[in-house]
Amino acid sequence: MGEFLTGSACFVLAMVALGLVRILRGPADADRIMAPQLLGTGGIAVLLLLAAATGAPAVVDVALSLALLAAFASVAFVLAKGSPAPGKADEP
Amino acid sequence: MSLLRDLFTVLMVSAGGFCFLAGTAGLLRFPDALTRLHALTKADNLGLGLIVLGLIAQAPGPLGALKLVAVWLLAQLAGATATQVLARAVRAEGRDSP
Amino acid sequence: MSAALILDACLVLLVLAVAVWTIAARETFPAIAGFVSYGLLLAIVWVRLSSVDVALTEAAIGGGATGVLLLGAAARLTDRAGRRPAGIGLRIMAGALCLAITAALAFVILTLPDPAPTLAPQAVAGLPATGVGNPITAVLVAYRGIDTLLEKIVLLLAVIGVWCLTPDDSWGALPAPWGTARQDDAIVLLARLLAPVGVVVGVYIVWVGADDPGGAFQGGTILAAMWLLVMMAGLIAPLPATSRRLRRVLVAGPALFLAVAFAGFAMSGDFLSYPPAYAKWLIKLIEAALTLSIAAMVGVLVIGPAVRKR
Amino acid sequence: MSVFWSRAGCFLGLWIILDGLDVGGFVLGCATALTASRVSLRLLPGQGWRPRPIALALFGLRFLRQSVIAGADIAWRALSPGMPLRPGFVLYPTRLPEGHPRSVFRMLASLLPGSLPAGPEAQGRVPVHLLDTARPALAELADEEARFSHIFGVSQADTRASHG
Repeated sequence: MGEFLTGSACFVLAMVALGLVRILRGPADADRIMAPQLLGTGGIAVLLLLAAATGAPAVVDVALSLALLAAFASVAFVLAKGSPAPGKADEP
Repeated sequence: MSLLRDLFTVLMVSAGGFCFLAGTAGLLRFPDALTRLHALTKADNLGLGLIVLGLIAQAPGPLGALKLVAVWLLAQLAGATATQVLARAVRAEGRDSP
Repeated sequence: MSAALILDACLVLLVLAVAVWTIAARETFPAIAGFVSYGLLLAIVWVRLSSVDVALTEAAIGGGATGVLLLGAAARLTDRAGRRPAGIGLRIMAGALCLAITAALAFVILTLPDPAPTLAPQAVAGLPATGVGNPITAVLVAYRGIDTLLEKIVLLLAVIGVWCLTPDDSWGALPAPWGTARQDDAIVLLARLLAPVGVVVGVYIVWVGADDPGGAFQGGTILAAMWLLVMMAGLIAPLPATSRRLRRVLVAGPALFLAVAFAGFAMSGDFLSYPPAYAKWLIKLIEAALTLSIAAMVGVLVIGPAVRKR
Repeated sequence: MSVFWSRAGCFLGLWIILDGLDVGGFVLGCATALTASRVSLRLLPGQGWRPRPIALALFGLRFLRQSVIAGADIAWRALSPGMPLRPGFVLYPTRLPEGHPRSVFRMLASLLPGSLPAGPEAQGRVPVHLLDTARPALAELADEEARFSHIFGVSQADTRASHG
């Protein structure tokens, strides 16, 4: 069972890697802001599979932290794209 | 009983892996950022759900299984929020740039 | 064993590829997207290296604070410094320096004896005296407590450094790192629902750190991320540098740590030595106070100083 | 007050799921649950929503089914050689009151098959991005909205009337 679960983790990681290549290539930033979302979902899946494969329950806590913060990076990216930069009023 | 349980895990985790495959295929093939966003969030969310379902059968106890469900629920909430926020940002950028 | 080997190979290739891509990216925003991805991948790498404590730190920091911190820095940089590219001489110097550091690190790692020298058996052997079950927490708060204490004081100095960047006429003003003009109600709903859940998860990560992977830094960073999320949603205002409450929380952890360290003279005859009977509870008390201080420190560092008023 | 205690109970449940049933941890768990409940009540005051438990469970099941359909729908479109896509926007006139009900519904709608609320709404019309404009998306969304408002006890008002 452990071998199968590790293999599945490997497969999901490979899929995430392919998707990440597409997303980071852009060309617009609209694609790149999806990177944290892709890695969030995929990373949680990989970590849960690894936790079950190696029987390490503490790894589930890593997945839990990642799930809790999964939307945080997306929100930060969107706010940074959408809002005017601080101090912009300084410039003449 | 153990065999049946393992079979269930293999089936569900494989189905989850297939969803990640489909999501990546969508990311690579779909024509614009908004359609790619559909592929990313919906297929990967289902993939994670199926993998969690498969792993619940291997969980050490009821609390371990519920913890997996908690992780999945948090990921769903994050996915549902990020999708909308990203969609809005993608549209805003599309309008700004010629 | 083979599946694990393939997984590790994939992971190494992916991490290297994303690292190179991040360095090669010419613009700030793609580079930050690459760096955040890199951080999330590192969490998986640490799990594969059986360092779950570090993986938790990486997930909490990389998933939370890093992105916001870098985006804020990028926004300030483009404003202040303009978009003037660095000269060729500076680039060659920076490249040479990076190369030298990489070569030195590689040399050290490749010349390590096999097996590498380790203090792990001693660390585990001393655990009963501390009363905690996680050797990493024991190292951080007991064996090498002085390092952790000084590290927190360095963080405090960093906070003071950030505050020093406030323009004179804005001292006491609210930092406003995010535009509040256009609020997305999806972000607001997320903050309302997620923040209380994050409080439970953050405290749990600290609590579980006594015996399993986790601890004050990881939990504190999660709490900081929740504080930042609620501020990003515009539900609460950031605290100004003059806020007494904020300052008290910032100082609480290091101050308690220092007080216990000096009390060590009276209780067991040395600086930073815990009497064995109370060691476990003293360590937990210090961790609790440190958690709040770390959450406040990370939050303040990410928000940055107040900018000039219009 | 009862809202406070029911939320604290939920957070204590989450603590037990995370930490297990351990005596020392339970005390801290109670304190944490009370703190989390206070934070929650400050961020999201009780709205007087009275979801019906059984209906809520059924809605959850239906929601699960929808998210399976949504994923399968994407998988089919992404993997079929012809890639059947007819992307486009529709404006969906929601009848839910502004504020939380509308936000929560939009969040659920973002997980429905083929549709994705995108962009700021204007006069109660939510722009929804569709993968396939040939689907009767407006009717499907209206159907979901009716179920949603029934289960959460939110009245669907005519938005034009409520503005007036």
